[in-house]
Amino acid sequence: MVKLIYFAWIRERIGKSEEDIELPDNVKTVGDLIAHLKQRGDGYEVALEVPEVIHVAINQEHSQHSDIIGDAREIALFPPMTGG
Amino acid sequence: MVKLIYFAWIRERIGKSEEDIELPDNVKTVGDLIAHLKQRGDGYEVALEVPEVIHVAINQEHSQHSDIIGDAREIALFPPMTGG
Amino acid sequence: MDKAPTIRVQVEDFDLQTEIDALTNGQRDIGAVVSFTGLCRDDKGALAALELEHYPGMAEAEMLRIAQEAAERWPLNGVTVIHRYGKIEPGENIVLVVAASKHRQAAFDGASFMMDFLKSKAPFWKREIRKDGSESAWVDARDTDEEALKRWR
Amino acid sequence: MDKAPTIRVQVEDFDLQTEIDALTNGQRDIGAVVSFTGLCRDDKGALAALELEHYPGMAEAEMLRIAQEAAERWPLNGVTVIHRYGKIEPGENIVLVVAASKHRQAAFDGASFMMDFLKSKAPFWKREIRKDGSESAWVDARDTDEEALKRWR
Repeated sequence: MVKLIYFAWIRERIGKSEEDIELPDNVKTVGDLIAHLKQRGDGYEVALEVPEVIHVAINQEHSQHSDIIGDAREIALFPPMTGG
Repeated sequence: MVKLIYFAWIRERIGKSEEDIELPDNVKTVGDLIAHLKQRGDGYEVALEVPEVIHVAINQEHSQHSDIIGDAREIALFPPMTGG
Repeated sequence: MDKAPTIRVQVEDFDLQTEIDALTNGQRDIGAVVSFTGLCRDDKGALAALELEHYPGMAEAEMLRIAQEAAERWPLNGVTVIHRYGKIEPGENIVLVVAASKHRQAAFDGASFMMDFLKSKAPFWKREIRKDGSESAWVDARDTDEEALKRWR
Repeated sequence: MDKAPTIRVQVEDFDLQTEIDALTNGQRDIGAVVSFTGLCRDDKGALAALELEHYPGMAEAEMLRIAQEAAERWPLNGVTVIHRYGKIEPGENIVLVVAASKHRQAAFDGASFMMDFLKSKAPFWKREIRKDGSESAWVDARDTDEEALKRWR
């Protein structure tokens, strides 16, 4: 089980701020995870439509789409940051 | 008559903070003025020993040694600045 | 860096002189302190407020990583990074970065570096709440912010 | 620049937040404020105080010229330049420069430019008063300060 957390318009489009899911064996990388989530329904499809703008943090550290998820406890998906 | 003002170690070596002097006709430029002052006594000689480090302001604006003095009312001589 | 970075994510406003005093207090070898304050701006007169969302935990962790990276690159005596969240009105403070050093160039570079990275790497998102009650919109990231990172490579 | 520069030469200390509030107050289009504070530093533990001498009249005039030059080079909403004189002890403030702008780069550049020029062009001179009572010495100008001006040409 891994905890997924969503922020900003990704959270709004998916319609929830977090959830626990079981990752299928074929989901190895961050990119695999995004592709997998897009199949979970319309909200996910719209939220993750353009994978290039989806930022992902594994255990609260920025990750690349090519990174291996491994035994992550917490994965967050969010749009480009606009703080500061 | 022009008012001369001295600062920092130039003031200390000359031994006064300001004075009014009459400029001879042959003193045209800032460089001429420095050469002229060096003849006024030991304090001046020591204060102005190295003309390259003497900064001069005419009417409270930075000047070059080649600048013409003209009808300046106030000329200040000081070492390199160390504010900020 | 002698002093651990001060990192805070908070709703409350901050007072710059208080933060700088806390940073420099007791140190006699600090000659230069550079601060950056980011404020809520309203160019067109249409903005009621910004609503700032953040990722608790990661926000602080990322701010600390950025502060430590700055302290590795420049000889800094101390740094402070504070980011507010919640509703912030035009003219109010959003973010504060302070860098203290012996000399001015390290303080300027350290503060500028931290701001560039905060903009693109700290997990905060801004939404505009408009005066006319129209639907609020998420603020788009600016390409120039990504560009700004390149000069630090 | 909408607002006239604030230029002050004074014995008293200053409060950074008060100065920034005065600068930004009432303006809703300022997004970035960069401040530089220069402090009296004592690396070797031998300094009792600095004594700062200045050229009254020209100091203010030169600080204003530098502020105006910065406002011509960058889109600044306002600037503040304050320089203290008299006796200043280690850890105390000497100089403050603040630049406000819409975006951060102009504020950083404007503040950095003003500091570089203040260092080499504002008529102030520092003398060190030592703890052991030995004869006080005028502080030498640093070549690096002259060098720093070159990057703004």
